[in-house]
Amino acid sequence: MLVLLTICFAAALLAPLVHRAFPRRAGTLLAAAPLAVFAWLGAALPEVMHGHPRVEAAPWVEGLGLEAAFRLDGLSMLFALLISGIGALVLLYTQGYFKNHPQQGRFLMVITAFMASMLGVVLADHLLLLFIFWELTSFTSYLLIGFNHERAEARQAALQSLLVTVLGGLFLLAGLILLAQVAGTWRLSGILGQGDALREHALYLPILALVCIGAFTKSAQFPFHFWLPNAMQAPTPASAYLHSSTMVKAGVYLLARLHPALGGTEAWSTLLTAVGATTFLAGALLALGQHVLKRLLAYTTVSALGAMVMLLGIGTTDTLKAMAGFILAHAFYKAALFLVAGGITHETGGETSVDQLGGLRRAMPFTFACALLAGLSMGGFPPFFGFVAKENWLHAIGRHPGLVAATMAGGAAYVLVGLSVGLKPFIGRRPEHLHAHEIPWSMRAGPLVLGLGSLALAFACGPAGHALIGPAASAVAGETLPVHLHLWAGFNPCLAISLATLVLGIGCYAARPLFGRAAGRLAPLVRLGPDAAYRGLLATTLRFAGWQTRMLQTGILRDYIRITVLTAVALVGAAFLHAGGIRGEARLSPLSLRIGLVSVLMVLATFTTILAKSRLRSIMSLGVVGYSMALLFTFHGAPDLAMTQLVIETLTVILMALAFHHLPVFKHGSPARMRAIDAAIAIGVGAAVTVLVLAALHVQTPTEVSDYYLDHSQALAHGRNVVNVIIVDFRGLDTLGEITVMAIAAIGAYALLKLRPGKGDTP
Amino acid sequence: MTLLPALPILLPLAGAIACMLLRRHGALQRGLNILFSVLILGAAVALLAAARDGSILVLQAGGWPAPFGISLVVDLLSAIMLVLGGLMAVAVSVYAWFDMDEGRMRFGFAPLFLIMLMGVNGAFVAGDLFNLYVWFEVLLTASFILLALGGERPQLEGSIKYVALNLLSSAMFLAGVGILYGMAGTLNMAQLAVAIGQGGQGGLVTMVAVMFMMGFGIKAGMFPLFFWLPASYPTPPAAVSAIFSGLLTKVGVYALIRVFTLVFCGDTAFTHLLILAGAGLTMLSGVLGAASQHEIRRILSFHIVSQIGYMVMGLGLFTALALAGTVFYLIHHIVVKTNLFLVAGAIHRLKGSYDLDELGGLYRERPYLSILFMVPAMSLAGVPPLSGFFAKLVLILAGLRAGAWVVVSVALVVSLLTLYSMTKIWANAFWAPAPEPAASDRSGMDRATWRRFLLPMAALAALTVCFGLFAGPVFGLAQDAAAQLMDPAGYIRAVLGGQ
Amino acid sequence: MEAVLAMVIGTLYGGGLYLMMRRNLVQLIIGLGLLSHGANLLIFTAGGLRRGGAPILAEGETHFAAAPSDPLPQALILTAIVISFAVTAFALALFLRTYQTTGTDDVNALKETDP
Amino acid sequence: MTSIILRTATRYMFPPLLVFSVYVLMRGHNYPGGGFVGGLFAGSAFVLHALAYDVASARRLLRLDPRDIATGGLAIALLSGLPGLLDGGAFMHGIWWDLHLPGFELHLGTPMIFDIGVYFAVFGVLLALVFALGEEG
Repeated sequence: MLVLLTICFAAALLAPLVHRAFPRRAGTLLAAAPLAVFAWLGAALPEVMHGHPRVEAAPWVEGLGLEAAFRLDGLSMLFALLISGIGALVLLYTQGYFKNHPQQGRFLMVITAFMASMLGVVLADHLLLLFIFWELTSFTSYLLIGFNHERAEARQAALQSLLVTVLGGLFLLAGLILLAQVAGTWRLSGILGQGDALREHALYLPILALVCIGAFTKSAQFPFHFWLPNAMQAPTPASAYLHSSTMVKAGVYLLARLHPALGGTEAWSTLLTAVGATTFLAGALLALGQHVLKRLLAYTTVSALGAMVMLLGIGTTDTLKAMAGFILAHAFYKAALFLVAGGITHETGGETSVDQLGGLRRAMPFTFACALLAGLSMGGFPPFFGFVAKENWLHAIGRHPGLVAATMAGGAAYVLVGLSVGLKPFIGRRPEHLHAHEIPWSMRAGPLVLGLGSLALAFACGPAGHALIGPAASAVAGETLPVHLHLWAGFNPCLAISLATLVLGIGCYAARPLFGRAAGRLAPLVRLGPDAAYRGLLATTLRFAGWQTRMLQTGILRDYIRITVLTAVALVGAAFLHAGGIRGEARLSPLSLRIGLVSVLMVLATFTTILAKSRLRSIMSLGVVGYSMALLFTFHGAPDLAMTQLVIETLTVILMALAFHHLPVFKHGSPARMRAIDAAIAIGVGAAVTVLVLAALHVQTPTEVSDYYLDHSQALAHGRNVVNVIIVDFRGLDTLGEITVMAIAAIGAYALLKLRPGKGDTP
Repeated sequence: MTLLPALPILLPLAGAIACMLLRRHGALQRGLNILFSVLILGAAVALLAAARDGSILVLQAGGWPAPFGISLVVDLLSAIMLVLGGLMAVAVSVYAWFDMDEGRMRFGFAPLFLIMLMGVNGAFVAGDLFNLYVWFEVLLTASFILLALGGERPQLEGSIKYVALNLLSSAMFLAGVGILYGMAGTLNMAQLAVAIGQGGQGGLVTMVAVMFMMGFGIKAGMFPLFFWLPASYPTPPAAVSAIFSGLLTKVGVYALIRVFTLVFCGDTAFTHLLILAGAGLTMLSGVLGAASQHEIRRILSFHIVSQIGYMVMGLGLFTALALAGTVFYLIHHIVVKTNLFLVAGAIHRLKGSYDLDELGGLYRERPYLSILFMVPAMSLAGVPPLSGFFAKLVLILAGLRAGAWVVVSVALVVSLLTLYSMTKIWANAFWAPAPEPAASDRSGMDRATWRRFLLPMAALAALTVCFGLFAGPVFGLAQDAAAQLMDPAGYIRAVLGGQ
Repeated sequence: MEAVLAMVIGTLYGGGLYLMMRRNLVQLIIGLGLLSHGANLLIFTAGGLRRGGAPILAEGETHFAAAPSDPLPQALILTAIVISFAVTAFALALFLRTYQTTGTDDVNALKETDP
Repeated sequence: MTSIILRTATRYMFPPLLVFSVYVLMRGHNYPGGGFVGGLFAGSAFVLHALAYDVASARRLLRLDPRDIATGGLAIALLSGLPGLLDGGAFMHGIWWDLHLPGFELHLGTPMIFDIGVYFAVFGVLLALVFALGEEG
């Protein structure tokens, strides 16, 4: 499986080159990659459907326990077949859809990369690996949604979907790490067997919540559903692929995958059923008022995803089977309808509104046929697979009145949308301005295969149930579940409900304009919706970011120094308190008059420097401080230091005088309050430093190192001036660094004064 | 081993001397700059090869035994940092070959660049605290001048803040060194570790530790000490920003790691908690700063701050895994950040601006440049399977294992905001149409030159991808380095020799 | 005696920082100068003030008769003095150049590079 | 007025200062002094000259660009670390030679050569700084 993924990613990388070499055949050529995967999966199907998953693993990052581990069981098989199969069709479709588009190569690259990532999600047997692919799908979908990047709406929608799904991804990551920690393994196959231990662990609820947030954002569950309709800014092939049949189902896949480990508790079923049912109904309701083709489809996708989560949440063996069946049915009809919608828009020169479409049956008979097949399947009309799935679903939820009512309401909306997209554009009178052609050959394979598939699966529902749905449901349930599907199950209450739903749906379809007007009236309410919350949150965050940055990064150096110094004082003070003061005996030498006098001189000179109003005075008093230092050095047996300090101080004064000669007198004063604050800070620093020095004096300095110098300077280093020997020999490396600093400081000062922007360059 | 550990210091010095003597020959200096960068990289690789098996290389300068002379010590962390420094030096010197103007070249860009590397490398190998101070001064002085070289007004303003705050940091560092010497009578870090490990000074050690935390924290750009960074990094030429962004703050982080794993690890409940808190605030504050900016290099500069938080977080958690995460993060970040600044420079070269409002249309016009931006940008944001993802993953993993919920939550939120700012640059400069369609190319380069100009960026981007795809060996290296750090006894034994 | 010197060091640090927080560039650099004096004196004091002679052997002797003052802090301070001289000189050039370019020595006016 | 006094003083001070700086350098290993102070004294001689006359005249007197002198000093210091390697020692390992010259014996070692490098580096740096600042305005 690693090989398959590598092939797909390689295909993605090569896509622009393939497109450059064969501009008209790129999609077809690239479709070879998913077709190979599809064929391989088909070959593995017999084994997998009998409960023998294919497993492989290779080490990747051993230090983290990350392995390239894959596992193909019934659930993965169902998803992988859809991803590779529909992927191939979408690539073919893209070739026609983006004919002569300059950036077709890039689109093919990204969508192929997406396909590979999605395959990775459903095949991964390692939590981290799964997460890696999961994030990759978010990222590639960002690029796909923003494909029409010169439109601001597309960029915003791309950003929105990215932020929402990645935010969820972060929750998911935390959840997965905790899950692995509790289970003691990263491998899914290992975790799934530990359901009981996991469910009783103290971290169960946090894990559940974190994982669910991740899955809900990805699968557009309420209240995170808003990004999906906005994501319709993506080109239609991407919408058909990502936003109907694959990526948005990743969340459902994940929850289903983890069902044996996390499912079956009260919390699980309450959370999933509630969120799923809300999403199901809200999506259906919101779909009613739409008139843009893709948005109609998008909202019903939201609704369908909700239904899947709801069925998963109920969690009986029957609902799990129903869910698996519904996933299959939905993938077929929804992808087909998206492709049809794309075809219509493409061939009518950009018309997207159902209300503006009509009478296209003559111009686009082929499209009409495909659309009708898929639309009827969506509506749940017999004899389509949508009907079979719906029957199965109704059977699974039994007699629960609330669920039945919800299903009927939702089902009616599906009828409306199915007919609106599958029927409405083709019948009736053609508006005069509307001109259309049939879609080109290259775009036909997708709608045809998927549309006919919706019909064919219904007649082959027995084998399909046996080979695909059963194994998938078994994997979700964690036990073997036989599935027997029938197109005709005889007269039973389910059939009656189903038919009633159809009637209701047709009624709704007839009353479609009514919904549109109602939606128009309710539009202001959208401002209270989660989409607005998202925008508000983003704006608030950015405002806060701006505020804190203005507060901190004021641009005024003095503020920076103040904050830095205050932090230092606070931290040293905290450490002092933490240490509980100073302990031990101070080693102090007796007072000496001359040193005392020099100290007083230094303090006085320092204050003169601080208070000086003129440059010259401050330079001079700084010089006095320096000369006093030299005196101190002399008193303490440091003639080298004293000499150096003396010369350096003189030279410093000369340099300062040379430089400040050009600067004006001090004219920028500060208000008294500011000066007081600064003085307080300065006193704090002075106190802190004093305390530090005093504290250091409480420790007896070991003299091993300096004794070594004193003892060996003459014998080993041939010098009697120990300080000089240290400088040029014992610690010569310091000196090497030091003269380097000097040399570059000189070069720097020189360059700074001589090199001016825009002037000549004579060094 | 009589010379090798000193080569990362001596080679740049030799190169700088050569460049200073040839200061009238701009072209020659450009070549020498690259040549010596390659040599430095070679020496670093040799050191890494020698240290890979876990042995610690020690050079006692002048042949004086430790702790009396100055020890140069190369453990795995040092070797890794040296190699990264060498790599960045090569990439940036090649970039500068194309981009640095003749005036700056003749007034010492090349020698200053090399001397800065000398200081950086010296800091990485110093086994002596005062020697570390000297190397800090070397790299700081060189960076002061590189920052101001050219004398444009923003450069000068940025330099003043940079100089003042970094000198303040040096004063704190120096005070810490003085007090530490007063307590322990030695400057050799290994012996300091022994002396302080024997205890007896208690609280004073913690106070000194805080002094070092401040000194290095300023240099690393931690909250709330990072002001100088966003004020100055966006001002000099692109090559200078790039090498700064890659290496300078990282020397601060390296120094923090060194002293807080070797010398100050007696009171971790206080010091390392402080570091951890600082890490969280640094991440958050930096990323918020970035989110509020509208100029590429400012965004990137604030992101340096934010990323420093991640690196320091590993040190604050102070477990083997967390330190491995820090090391991995360093490896990742140095490559990616340098690359982003180089790409920003290329954009500026092309469009004459760093301002997102004035940029646009690059995705349509320059697909290769787009990829070269996208790869490091997404790596920085932590998109798998690039290096940044693993770097963040390890730290988050370590944080969760250590039960540090708060800082892990912050790290997660910050990574989302990082993604936000990277997509902001992407959406505005690359995706959005150019505000004025006329100005297309100001680079003054023909196609072939432009391709060569992009070469260092492509190499660094490839490196990022490799660090992600082959994260196994890289992380293995980081783990070994972390294991060495967690066991200071090995370091002490290697330096002091079996005492 | 050390207690007195500790206070002198505190004064130098505090005074240096106070000057660095003023608005004139000249005061900024003079503050830096005080700060480096403070740091040097701190090393000198913390290293232990031994009231001995200079650590220089008289000609013909092989050992110090009485313990001289500690040579190592002296070497460190020598290095620090020279480094701070070089850095100060560079800073002078920088500030001079800034004044010439911006026409002001008011630190508060130098805020263009920040957001 | 002051300038005349200064010039006269400089004329008399200049040669002794230079000689004294070399003296301080050479005896630094055994007595107070050394490359730092020596270099500073030597530089001071030229600083004095620059103050008394002007920078241009001091530059003429020096002939070499002070940055080259500093670089040369740096090079000497760097090279002085290498002979120790030939001896099998570490970088900067000290090597000492006893030179028996007619008349007197010289005890010369690489650390002293290093100190000479320091002397020139400090000398050059000081002059580069003073000249650059002095030429402003």
